Amino acid sequence: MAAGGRNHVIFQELFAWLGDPAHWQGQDGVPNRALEHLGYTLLAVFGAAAIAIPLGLYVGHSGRGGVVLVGLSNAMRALPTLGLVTFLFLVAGGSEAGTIVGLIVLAVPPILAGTYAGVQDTDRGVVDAARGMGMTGWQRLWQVEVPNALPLLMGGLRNAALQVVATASVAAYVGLGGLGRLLLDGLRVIDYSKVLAGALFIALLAVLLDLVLAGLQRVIVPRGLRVAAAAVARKPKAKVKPQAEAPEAVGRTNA
Amino acid sequence: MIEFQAVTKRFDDGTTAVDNLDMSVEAGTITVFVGPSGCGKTTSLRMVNRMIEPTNGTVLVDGEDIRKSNPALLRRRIGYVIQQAGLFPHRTVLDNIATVPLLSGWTRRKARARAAELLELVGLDATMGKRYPAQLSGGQQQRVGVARALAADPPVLLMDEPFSAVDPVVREGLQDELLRLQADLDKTIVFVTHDIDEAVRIGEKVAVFREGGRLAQYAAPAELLSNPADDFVSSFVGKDRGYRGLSFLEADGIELRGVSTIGLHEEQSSTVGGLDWTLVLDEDRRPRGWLAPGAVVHGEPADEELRPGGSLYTAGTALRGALDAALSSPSGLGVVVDDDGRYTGVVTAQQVIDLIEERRKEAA
Amino acid sequence: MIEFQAVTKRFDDGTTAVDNLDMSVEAGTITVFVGPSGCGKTTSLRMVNRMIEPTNGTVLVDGEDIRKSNPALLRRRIGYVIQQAGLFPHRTVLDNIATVPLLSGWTRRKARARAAELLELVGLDATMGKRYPAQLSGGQQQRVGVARALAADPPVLLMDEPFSAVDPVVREGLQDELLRLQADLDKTIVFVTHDIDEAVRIGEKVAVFREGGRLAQYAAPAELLSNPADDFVSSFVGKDRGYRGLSFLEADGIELRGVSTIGLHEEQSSTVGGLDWTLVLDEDRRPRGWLAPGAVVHGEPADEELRPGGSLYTAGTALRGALDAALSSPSGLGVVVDDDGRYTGVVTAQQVIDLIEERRKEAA
Amino acid sequence: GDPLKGGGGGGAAGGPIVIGSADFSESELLMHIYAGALSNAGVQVSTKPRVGSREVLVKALQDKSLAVVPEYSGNLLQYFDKQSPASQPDEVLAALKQKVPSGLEVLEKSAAEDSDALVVSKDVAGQGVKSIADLGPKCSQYVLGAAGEWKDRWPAKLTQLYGCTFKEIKTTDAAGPVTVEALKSGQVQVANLFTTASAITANGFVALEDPKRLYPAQNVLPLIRSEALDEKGKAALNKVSAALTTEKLTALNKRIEVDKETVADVAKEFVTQNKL
Amino acid sequence: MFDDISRYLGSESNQELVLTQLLQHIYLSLLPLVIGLALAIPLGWLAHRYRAASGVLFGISNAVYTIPSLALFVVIPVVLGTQILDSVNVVVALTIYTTALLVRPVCDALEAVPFHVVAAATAMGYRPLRRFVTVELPLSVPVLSAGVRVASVSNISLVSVGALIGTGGLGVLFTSGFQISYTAPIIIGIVLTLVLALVVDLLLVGLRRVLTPWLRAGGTT
Ligand SMILES: Nc1ncnc2c1ncn2[C@@H]1O[C@H](COP(=O)(O)OP(=O)(O)OP(=O)(O)O)[C@@H](O)[C@H]1O
Ligand SMILES: Nc1ncnc2c1ncn2[C@@H]1O[C@H](COP(=O)(O)OP(=O)(O)OP(=O)(O)O)[C@@H](O)[C@H]1O
Ligand SMILES: [Mg+2]
Ligand SMILES: [Mg+2]
Repeated sequence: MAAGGRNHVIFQELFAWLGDPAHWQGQDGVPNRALEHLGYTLLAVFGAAAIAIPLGLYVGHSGRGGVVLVGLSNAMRALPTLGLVTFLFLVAGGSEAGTIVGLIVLAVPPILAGTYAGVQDTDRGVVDAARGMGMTGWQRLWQVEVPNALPLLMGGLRNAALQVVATASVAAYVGLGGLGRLLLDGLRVIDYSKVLAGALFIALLAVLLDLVLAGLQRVIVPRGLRVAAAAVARKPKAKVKPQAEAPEAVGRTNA
Repeated sequence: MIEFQAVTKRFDDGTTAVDNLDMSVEAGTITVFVGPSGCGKTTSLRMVNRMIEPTNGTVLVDGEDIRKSNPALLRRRIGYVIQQAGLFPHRTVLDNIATVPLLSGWTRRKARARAAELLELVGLDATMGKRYPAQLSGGQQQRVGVARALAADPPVLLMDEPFSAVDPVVREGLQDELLRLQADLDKTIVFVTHDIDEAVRIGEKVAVFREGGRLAQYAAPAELLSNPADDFVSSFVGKDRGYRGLSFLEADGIELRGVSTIGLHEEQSSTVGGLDWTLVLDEDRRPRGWLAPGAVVHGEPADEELRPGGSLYTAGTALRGALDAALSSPSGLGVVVDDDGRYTGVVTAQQVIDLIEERRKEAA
Repeated sequence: MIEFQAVTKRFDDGTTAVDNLDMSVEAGTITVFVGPSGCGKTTSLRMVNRMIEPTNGTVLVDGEDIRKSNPALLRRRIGYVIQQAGLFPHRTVLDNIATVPLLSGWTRRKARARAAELLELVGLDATMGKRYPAQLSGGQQQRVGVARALAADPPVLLMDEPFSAVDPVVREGLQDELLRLQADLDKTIVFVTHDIDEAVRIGEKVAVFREGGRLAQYAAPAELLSNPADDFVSSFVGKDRGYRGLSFLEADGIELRGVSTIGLHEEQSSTVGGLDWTLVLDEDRRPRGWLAPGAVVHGEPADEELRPGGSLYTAGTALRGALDAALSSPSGLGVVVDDDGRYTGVVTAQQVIDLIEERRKEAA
Repeated sequence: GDPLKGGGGGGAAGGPIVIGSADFSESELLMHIYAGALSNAGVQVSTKPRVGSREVLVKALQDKSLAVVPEYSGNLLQYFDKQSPASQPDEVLAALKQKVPSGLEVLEKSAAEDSDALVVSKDVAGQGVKSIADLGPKCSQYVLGAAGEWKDRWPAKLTQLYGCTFKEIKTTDAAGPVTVEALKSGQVQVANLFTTASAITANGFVALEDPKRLYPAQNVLPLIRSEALDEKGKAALNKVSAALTTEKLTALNKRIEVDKETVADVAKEFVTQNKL
Repeated sequence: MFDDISRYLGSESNQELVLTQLLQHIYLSLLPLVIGLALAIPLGWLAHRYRAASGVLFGISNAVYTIPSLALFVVIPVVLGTQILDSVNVVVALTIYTTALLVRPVCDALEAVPFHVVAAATAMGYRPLRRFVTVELPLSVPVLSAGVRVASVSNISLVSVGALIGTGGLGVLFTSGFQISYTAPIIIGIVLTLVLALVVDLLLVGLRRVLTPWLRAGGTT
């Protein structure tokens, strides 16, 4: 097929692009764009976490408003990134803040869903026992529900991070920096090497960030939970996967 | 002591889970709540530590209305054990046990030391302390659950079907363990189960609940089996209750008889025992089987000659074992052994029946 | 007929689930596999319909090596019932039952008609046919499971703990139903359970497995209880085996006695019965309780006067019931009733013991 | 139309021909005007607004996704021949006709011109900057905001003509709101906008004069794929070019950008009024 | 703001524009959903059946998810040699995402089919393909439908990005509104996207109900 030969050329061009030192320097260079991209991502993820984690913990712990919350956060997933970002740009009079808010809005649902599901999924018997032993509401939240929610909560956070890394490239459309510039600018002049390089680095950034968060997850998720998950997985007939290992269960979208 | 005074619980959806319950649980005893599913056992239990608040009526613990105490503080004074233990999966066994002491403000060091003590008390190895719950078997988890409930030395212990998730053999071990513990600790224990066998085995008093959360009978197990209050109770306690009731009849007064015996490794020249059955014992005088009347043995009795014995009756235990030993023995003579399993005599079914009849007459 | 010839199953992870099994299951009988958890019962069973292939050895069904038949076709000729019934939740009861006929190419109409027939055979109402499995109780689901397995009229039926998920009362009903069905159908049934009571109740032959997948004993239930092959079997069949063994002793020859009776609604002027116990019957002559010797009754006996009766013994059934009736009765007199539950007489424990002794002597 | 053939409307083999536009509103307006004129001339048309930049448009004409797009003579020439010195309208058109790749062709130019222009904020203008020549020496103090592709086309020529090298070139968008906002907020001091843009007067910006013709003449004209249009169609488009003037175009832009009138409606009205 | 919106929608050509883009949006988001599901079922089955395959497949689908959609939209014509404005590009890209998104739910859904039901089917003499189609697949619908709903929402929101590469859909309203600093079309686009997602979601819920009559009968699988 002709595509084979064409692809060959494209990848040659891509390597040439990557080899050009001009693409690695200055404001438009890959390192700077990657740092900008990382910056937006962290800002958005932290911002979303600051909203979604307390809210998810509250709703999960108190059991109040769960249905409304789940419905709302599902609706938020349907928000089109491009529409949200352009709208907020215009409303915020062109400041970057509008766009960051857009990214935060997109990162909230997965974190919220993960946190809420994590608290909800904590074994009812365990929570009951905690209550029966005389733990107060706060003690139960911090000593039992939060530690048990961590696997799903971190799953939600990882989803959010992946999503924001991808979405932040669309934000280049309203003038933000980041690796999305390579995509959009490359596209305007049909410079496929540039586009491919952009895609490559965004994917790379996503993978790296996910690895870092996975590492963080290993550190903060109590060992006992991992042991428990492994014990479930080992049972030959219990083919059901432990929740803790399936953060994707909360669903993902991308941009 | 725990008192329920005209306690009723109606849930929001209209279900009456407990209906006008009036009973008191004596201090220092194991009281078992038993009954079919949905009859309000759990609800009654949980009203004691205010996990559920009654709709009407009053619950007193040691004479004090529990509504007067702060729920969290009340609960720290009441041990609580549930099915599948409800252990914290994210904490080690030792930290699980130390939970209530830590909540009550003990130092971590002291709480851990206490936890280690309790681990031993419930018969677990000290090395288990560092494991996580998922690394224990079901039975071990239940032991940890009990240890955790005992950690702050609460006078009252609530146990909701604590052993129902483990298999029958382990379960019996746990029941024995609980009885052994209680002999030392003398707690006021309320134990929920839906298994009548467990109830009569463990309880000093048994409360049978019927659907709709009403108390059908509250009595000692022997009384329950011999004298069920009504058809519901009698059908609930099951059809072997006559036989099972023998578990509560002491065997004292039964006279052990003798039978001719031979050692397993003693050489026998020819016919043994003539017209009677002969019991074969090993070096330690533990029964190994019977030789039928007129059996001819040269040298050691061969396996074909040896008829397997029936169940063994340990002297001093309840009549149930004695009757079964007699019924299951090929000779009709139930073999009686001491605590070490050594032969001490035989009994017949006739003796057991006579003793039962005698007791019945005395009671009348 | 099913034959296992030196059959061994080793799983990939090295577990030996079945070790050199040699046995044959007679045609037209119910054979029960029993043993502790993990002893290879399920594995043995599933090698019969090639759900699991043996590592070594040969399985023959009706004399034919099953490796010679296509697995799917073989399975359509072998009914299979498992715990929780394994019904298809997405199909109606009728369609569930019609599954194998449809697979075998019957027309839908014919398969449905057959299914409706079977529904009746297992004692379910025709209206149940349109329901989904989730709309049935556990016991009803199990009946549908049995009906489904019987649909294509297979000569062989494999049942893996079919009744272990339902509660004891329903379970006994299902066991009776199975025995009733088998009396008509005369299938070759292999039945797996880990409940020794169920095994001796249902099985014409019982195979006891021990850990590691070895056959410990293969015998008729009465033999198993009275003559366990070794310590493993005797501890597995349990400590009440003498009493339980009475289930296999017929009661013929036992002589019913009489006792003074009064009707529940008959007016009594004063003292009843003098020194003896009096049995109270209702209008249908069904026993309602006992009046103690010397009880004073004015008018109808009041509830306080009426002592609840013991378990009832249905005339003609095994001795076990007779002994329990006598032991559980406050009067020491076991009440005997006919199939309709009407009073026919009383027996004493003494009579039962005498009969047992007599039988034992005859056997010797 | 049949969405499965969404991109296959290059005309010629029956079916409607597709008219595309670049991703800014003036181009969209012209697209609608062309479409109106062609359909009045009996040609079956469909439209594909906001396809992207010139690079994308040309590519789309070549791979037969599109048949007609509105274009600007100078920039188009620059695109096909970076070295071309032509800058006067007729010169540019003549050069363009030669350089257009085979298969494509440009039709008659209109009088309407919409040139790129370097625009400065009021502040900078206040320092006496009226033309790019004034800006030249100070360029290194300023940040320019322009679309991504500007960087690839103009910096060398700008340096050569005016000795102007910006401190930084910030990528914004194609003379759209990002660029305007950037200039307004001071993120950039110089921006690349179009001379017909209503934002210039609205915000008090000043479009710098271009005495040395950095940007060549930018007459509006249709770029087409030759085989997609017959003579009748070409005549219709030439009629449009004859009717357009810079003033008219600026006025139309204002109605869209400031009064937020609908592009298609504005175009339709223009077509009717001018009997195209 | 409402004035703007009603003025915008007052124009007939705008109505026509919105309607065309809405239809295009539906087409571009739902076609990939259908194709993606069709591809994900066999792949999910592989993952369910073979542990090793599940590692590989889940790895790939996670990796696919790190590629931003914009990049995929742009790269696909290069790789496939399709026309640059062809809506096929968006369809292919979204199909890839949908497949990646659904492989795990399909696997989970098959795993959630009660083991004993499958064993019973085997024991009754079902051959594997027939068992899969008539037993496992219908029973996996409840779990699978949750995954399909997530995928439909995701697709509907992603199609908008296609506006940046010149394919239609409601995204066109965002770019054109943005160019002239006009929020009315943007709001209309956002609202229509949300409504579309909601309607499709309701349809999927309805479809699930039709496919699982036994659940309505009061049971749970
Ligand atoms: N929170 C609740 N809301 C409404 N009804 C409830 C609630 N908790 C329990 N019930 C109902 O109250 C009744 C008694 O429940 P409870 O849990 O006390 O029964 P139980 O005897 O412990 O049964 P089991 O043996 O099944 O544990 C049941 O009918 C149950 O359905
Ligand atoms: N697929 C398998 N792979 C590895 N080991 C298995 C497998 N299936 C069963 N086993 C092991 O083989 C042994 C026998 O299992 P089997 O299921 O036959 O026991 P069982 O007697 O039916 O027990 P239960 O009463 O618990 O049903 C067990 O040790 C079990 O863990
Ligand atoms: Mg309960
Ligand atoms: Mg089994």
